[in-house]
Amino acid sequence: MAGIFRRNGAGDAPARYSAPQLARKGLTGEEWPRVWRDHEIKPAYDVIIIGGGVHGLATAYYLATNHGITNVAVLDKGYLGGGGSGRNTAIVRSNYLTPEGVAFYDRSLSLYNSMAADLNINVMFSERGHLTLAHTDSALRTMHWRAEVNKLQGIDSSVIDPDEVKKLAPSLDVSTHPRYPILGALYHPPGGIIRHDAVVWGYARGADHRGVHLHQKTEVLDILVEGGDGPGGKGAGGKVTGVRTNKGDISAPIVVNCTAGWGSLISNMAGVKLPINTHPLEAAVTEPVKVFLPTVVVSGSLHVYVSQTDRGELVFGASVDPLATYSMRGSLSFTEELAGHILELMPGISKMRLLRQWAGLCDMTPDYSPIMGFTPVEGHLTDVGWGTYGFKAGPVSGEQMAECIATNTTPKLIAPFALERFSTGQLVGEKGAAAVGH
Amino acid sequence: MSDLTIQSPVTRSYSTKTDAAITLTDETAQSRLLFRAGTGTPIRAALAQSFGSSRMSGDVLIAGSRPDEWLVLGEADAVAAWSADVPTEGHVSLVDWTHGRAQFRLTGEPVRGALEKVCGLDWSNAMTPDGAVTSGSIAKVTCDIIRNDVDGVPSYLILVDRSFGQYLFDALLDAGDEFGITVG
Amino acid sequence: MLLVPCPHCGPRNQSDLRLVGATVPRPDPNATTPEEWGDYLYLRDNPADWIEETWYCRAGCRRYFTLTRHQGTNEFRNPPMPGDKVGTATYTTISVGSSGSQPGANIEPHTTGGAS
Amino acid sequence: MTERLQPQSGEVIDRSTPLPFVWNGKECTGYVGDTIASAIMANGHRIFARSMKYHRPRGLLTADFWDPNAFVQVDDDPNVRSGHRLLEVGVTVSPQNVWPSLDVDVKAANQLVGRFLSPGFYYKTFIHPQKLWPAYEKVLSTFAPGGEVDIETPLAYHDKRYTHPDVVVAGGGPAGMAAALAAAEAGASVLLVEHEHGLGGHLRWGSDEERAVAADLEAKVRAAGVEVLTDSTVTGRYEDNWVGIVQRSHPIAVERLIKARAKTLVVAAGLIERPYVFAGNDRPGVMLSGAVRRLINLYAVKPGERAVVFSANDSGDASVADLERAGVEIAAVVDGRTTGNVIATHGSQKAIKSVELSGGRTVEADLLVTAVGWTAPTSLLNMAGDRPVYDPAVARFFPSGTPDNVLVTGGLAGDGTLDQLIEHGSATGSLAAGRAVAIAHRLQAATVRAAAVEGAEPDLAADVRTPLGRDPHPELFRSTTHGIVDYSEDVGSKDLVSAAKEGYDSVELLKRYTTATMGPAQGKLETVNTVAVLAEARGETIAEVGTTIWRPPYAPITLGALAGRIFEPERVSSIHPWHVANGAKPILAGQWIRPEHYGDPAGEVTNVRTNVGIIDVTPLGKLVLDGPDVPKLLNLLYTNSWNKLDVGSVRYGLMCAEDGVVMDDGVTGRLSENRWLMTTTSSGAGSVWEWAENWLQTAHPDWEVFVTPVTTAYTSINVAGPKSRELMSRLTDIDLDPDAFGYMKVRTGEIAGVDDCIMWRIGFTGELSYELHVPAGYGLHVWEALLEAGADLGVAPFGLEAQRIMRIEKGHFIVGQDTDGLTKAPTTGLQPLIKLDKDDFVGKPELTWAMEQDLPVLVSVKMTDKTIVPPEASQIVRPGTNEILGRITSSRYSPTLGESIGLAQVPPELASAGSELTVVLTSGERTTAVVQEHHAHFDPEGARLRV
Repeated sequence: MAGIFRRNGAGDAPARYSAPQLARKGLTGEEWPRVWRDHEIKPAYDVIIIGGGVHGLATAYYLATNHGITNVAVLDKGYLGGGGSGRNTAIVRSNYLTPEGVAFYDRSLSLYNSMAADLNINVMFSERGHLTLAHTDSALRTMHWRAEVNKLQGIDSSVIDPDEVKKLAPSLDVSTHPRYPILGALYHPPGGIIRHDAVVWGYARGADHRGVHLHQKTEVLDILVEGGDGPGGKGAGGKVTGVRTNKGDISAPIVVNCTAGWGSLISNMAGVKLPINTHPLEAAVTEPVKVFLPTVVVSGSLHVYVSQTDRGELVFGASVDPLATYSMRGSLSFTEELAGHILELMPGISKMRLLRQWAGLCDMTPDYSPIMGFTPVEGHLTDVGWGTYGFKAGPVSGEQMAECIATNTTPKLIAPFALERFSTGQLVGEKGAAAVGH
Repeated sequence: MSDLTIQSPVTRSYSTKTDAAITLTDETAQSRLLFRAGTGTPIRAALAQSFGSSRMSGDVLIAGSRPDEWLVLGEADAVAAWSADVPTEGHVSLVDWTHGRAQFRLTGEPVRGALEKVCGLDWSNAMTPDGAVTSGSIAKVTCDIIRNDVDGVPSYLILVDRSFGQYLFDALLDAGDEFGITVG
Repeated sequence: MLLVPCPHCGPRNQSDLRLVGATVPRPDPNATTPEEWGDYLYLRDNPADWIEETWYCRAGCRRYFTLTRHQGTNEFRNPPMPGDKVGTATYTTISVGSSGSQPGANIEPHTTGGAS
Repeated sequence: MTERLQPQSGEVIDRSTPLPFVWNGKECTGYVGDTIASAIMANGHRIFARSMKYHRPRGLLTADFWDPNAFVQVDDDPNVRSGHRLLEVGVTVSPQNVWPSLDVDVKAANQLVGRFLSPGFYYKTFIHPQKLWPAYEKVLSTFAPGGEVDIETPLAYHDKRYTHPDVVVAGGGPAGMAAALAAAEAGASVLLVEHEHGLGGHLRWGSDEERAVAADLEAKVRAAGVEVLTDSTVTGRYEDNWVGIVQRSHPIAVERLIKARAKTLVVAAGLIERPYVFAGNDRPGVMLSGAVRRLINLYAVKPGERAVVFSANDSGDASVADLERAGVEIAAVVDGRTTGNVIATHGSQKAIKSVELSGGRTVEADLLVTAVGWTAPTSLLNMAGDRPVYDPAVARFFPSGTPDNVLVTGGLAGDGTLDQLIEHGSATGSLAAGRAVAIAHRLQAATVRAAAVEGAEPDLAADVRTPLGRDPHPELFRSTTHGIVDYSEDVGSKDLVSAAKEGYDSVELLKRYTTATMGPAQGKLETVNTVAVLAEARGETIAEVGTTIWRPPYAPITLGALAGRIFEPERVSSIHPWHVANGAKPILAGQWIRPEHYGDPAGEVTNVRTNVGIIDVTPLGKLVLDGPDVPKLLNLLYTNSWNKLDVGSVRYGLMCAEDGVVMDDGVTGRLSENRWLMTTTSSGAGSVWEWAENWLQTAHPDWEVFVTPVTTAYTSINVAGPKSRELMSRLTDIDLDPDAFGYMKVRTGEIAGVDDCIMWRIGFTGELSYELHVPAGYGLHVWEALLEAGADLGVAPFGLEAQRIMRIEKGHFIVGQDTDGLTKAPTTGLQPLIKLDKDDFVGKPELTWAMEQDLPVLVSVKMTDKTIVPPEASQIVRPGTNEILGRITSSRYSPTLGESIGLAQVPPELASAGSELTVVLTSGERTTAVVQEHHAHFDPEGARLRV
């Protein structure tokens, strides 16, 4: 199949980012070249990727880099990284509950680890350790479960006691607190945070310079399918021929859905119905203060996770809003619950001020695991249904989806996430530990 | 069992003041009956109270607490007397709710202010007039609430799962503190 | 805090209710196929549009009922508050409770999905 | 030099009450009524902070809440807006972001390398060698701006309030006050919220006449019964006019969050003065006209000695008059409405020495006042769905459309004379009150408990207001030079231009790349200039570029205020006081506080196995089911059959969801023909109730069943052990003879003098046992009676831990521990309880298929090494590999058997008795376990239960 793919004209060599370059440009006042370029939309591409977030851009990047497939367009209805990629809380980790999840996210973490060098951009990966607190016996049991599964997969993960928790995060109240005592925590040293926007820009820049076309403000209105058994020739048995956009029709034999928040609506355009409900996930950030919280802290029972950026802001997240909706308005109750819960954990920070709140959309599947790979419509592939885990999975998803497209076979790492599992009952067990999965 | 008294879930002791604007009374020792009745059952006529409202019938208070549910409250003898001859034919369920619920009464002019600290319902006279019956979350626990003014002074009966009794009692005292509250 | 028009209690804060989910008919349990049953368990319409869904008035009347909500704007048909949503003429179209209809008259029996 | 002026006619300071305080280590004195900033200025200090990136000295710019340069630490309170916070006696105020001091700042060396700190410089460096990034990161994080949090800060009293006013007015300037007054006069309940410490808006620092108008309005507002909150901010407008207000002035709470369900919201937030971009615009001594007017008129502070004023509007002109009156020499007035312009300031880092004007003129001055226009703070309108539109003729954004329950007045709506503003505000208040009437009518009519409403619903009042005009204003954003755009983030116009050229050329990308508008002022000062610079770089208009959407909150809120009282309900049984008095170790189970043990769980087990023990199991979920159709309901909810359960008998049931996954289990007894008592797991009590109601109400509304939760109506006590019959016989007249009251039977009667008790013969422990359900008001009495009556039998309480051990000894599983979110019923080994011949039950199709599948199997195991107890969740692997096959779900050391036992989920091929399992311990070492023939390790025949 790789034979059908063509190369776009390769771009100019990208400007290298380095301290000497920075110094030279600083002294000479010379400008940096554009990070990515604007192109006319071609009438046809080999692969069209819908969604210019980390998943879509990584898929394009790895298609070009690993498989030499460059006649690729990434379409985004807004700007690059404007969806979930720019709205998440930038936490990465690999201490999942299931072997499938662990193997997958571990690969993602290793790609994040080498990303700065691979993409020649400092993505500020801060490997600062990740603590998941347990307040009840059963939560502690789940932490043990995760730790044991992780260890068998070679992941650095263990359950630690409250004294060790206190050493790692002194602001936590580990006293025999009456309501939510900290009984222990799952400690995952390789977890951390990363500059999420830089990841997007890095992939965009890398893809652009390998010839991929990035088209912003290009909204897909329909996916064109022929020969299917549904209305308009769409649906199972059909074959993708291209997309209709607000800027006209574009032909392509392969159309990949890499969207979040609109994942089910996009695949519906091809006649593929997905088991997805869309829920907002809210996040918030405080004003900056001097750095005092060195690790990422998560509490499943209290539905909160928090980390402090190098700029000194605390970044908070919670679990998804139970109301299925596409509305991204922030809610007051989210910030109230969040503050109440964070002060249970860290009563000393009551004078910090919440600065801004926002929401993103999460496509939730019944087992909190993604839907990846082929669909009943030939040429329509999905990389959707990421729920709250999408950002963490960006690099590996791109790598695996690229392989899936280029080889026309499902790579082993993503085989558990096939759409068919919902009719065969082979759900992935990640839901068990996913009350708050950050 | 005549020498037994119903133990209250409120087991801490509190000092009382005489000049407080709000009085919180523990009425758990009263009797409570819960009726549920299908459409067309004769007891509906006997209860004769629509959802959301209440009335005194002799010495008992009859409240329409859900679309198909009624509460009858009062001193044990009065409740027993009232219920002695109600018709229970048809699809009817009668559960003695005396032990299932703690019952508190908040009385005083500023009670609305205290309730507004712990409950998101609208306590204005238009939305919650005397006699109104509703349920809602007070300090994050679901309660049945009946407005039952005493001599023109705003007064609310609050019924909660017995096991939350102490917790809710403390939350109500805390809410009333800024207005002056005492345990009656 | 969305105001949800409970047909029995009246408009209530969203936190007093629980969204059960989109209303899906239950297949005949003795004649269904794994595919059909899988669809019943997992497949939901997820439009950015009007959707029929079941709510449970947890802190109020404890009734389950069906409401129609717009998943894009969170507007309910039978809006409890006029004019909240921009660009939609919501106020004059439908009224709640004031036209002689009994509370609860618009409830339809239905079957719920497998979520618990 | 700045200094305190002679008394000013409108000053808000009380000179009779001096307040000593410390600023930057120096003793100072201010007055009651001073803001911290005005007091610092009055003590002769002009430098408040150093900038985030370049560490340049900064002075006051706006002298109000939004001042980006005036963040200070006040005792343990970081990031205090000194331009807003009132001075309190004895506080220690410190500058932030300075090291080692405000005067000597080592990090200011960053200025020297400023040309290399281009936007996004972080992204372009520290890439190689990658191993060093953590070290770089450590250094960079010491540059984090902001104050310091003392993590030992005690949690102060915070609380919240809900309110349901007819009208909330956000903003207490002339238009806001007029709106509040008109609404109140129309009969509405009104909450007027003002961000500043007093009502009046810009009139507060205006002329005597203006202040007289404000005072008159305020008096009327208060007389009309409007609830006025000052030093309070409407922080957000959420769906259905849910309005968040933070009240900083409450007498007993540090900050109070008010949640108002406003029938209508009037937004009268006024305008925020916009800074001007030019070289040296961040040098101390550059101030906005509003800042100098506040300092002079409210606080009697002289802001400088010799001023240049760059004025393009009335505010600038008025500042000239104020400065003259304050004795500040006016070196030049430059008119921005004609061709005048400011090019740059010159001087030292810490002060202006001269101002370079257009036309090549340079004027000596220590103060430059700019008045170049306004930002419309449309945050609340954004939150209501409005997308404001830019009007180039007026150089600001205007609302384009709000919902009917949100109205706009004052400067956000347009311009006018004071009379016109008041008139518009007044009309807005009347309209808001009129609409509130219609909305209230609808709410009241729809609410079942509400008082009856008369008449038809009124129409929503039409908007017949005369719109405010728009005064032309020149578009002044940037001079011919480059300067700072975002003071908090230290982002200059040059940075924005180069970022846009690099490709970050949409507002959102630019914002993220440069961090412009991301700082503490959240764009209140910077947004319009950012957009203007981008528009210039792109060669487009501001309208074409658009603006960013302001997100809540309007002003930052402390976490303490958002949390309020932290309500975390907890529940206890009637016996709880006894548990506390008798040394029970508490354990949290959901919302319940329960005894885990009373000191010696193994001893408690032994006592149950040899004598008799009692356990408080009140949290066990209990539902009364009434009606002729109860068997139908049970048949639907449980997998087994309920057609033939006699009155007086109980039966165990397994409950699954529609996907066949186990969701609950419990025992249900038939008390009489039509009354049943169902028990659920403790954690399932609420959800099983809602589950049953769901099926009854939606699928089978014709079934005659009422479900009533009675979990805490009864105190539940399990009396277990070989001597339990003897004990019970001393307290009840119920015939306990095994023939009369056998295993799995239920009786009702009197226990310890308490009527209407329910007693059934079942138990989790495997011993002869009676589960008592006693009316809860007598629960403690019965508990104490049991202890007293059984003293000679060795009766003792036991806790959850002993029960856990005994249930593992008996091989009983716990839903949610031995099962998980994917465990289908056949895994539990209870296939005989899955009656596929029933017409229907929840999950039937799924379980029909599951019976044919190779599912994991729950088995009982013994460790080969009797002393090793593998932690619960230890993994079972294929020998010699890391391939996970299953896990130990429960494990304990059995004091009864003297060995380590457990339950495990294993694949079918390892489920037969005698199979050896390889178990990985936490240490990584491996041990083995052997699958047992029976689930029960102890008394597999159940003889002890049935005696």
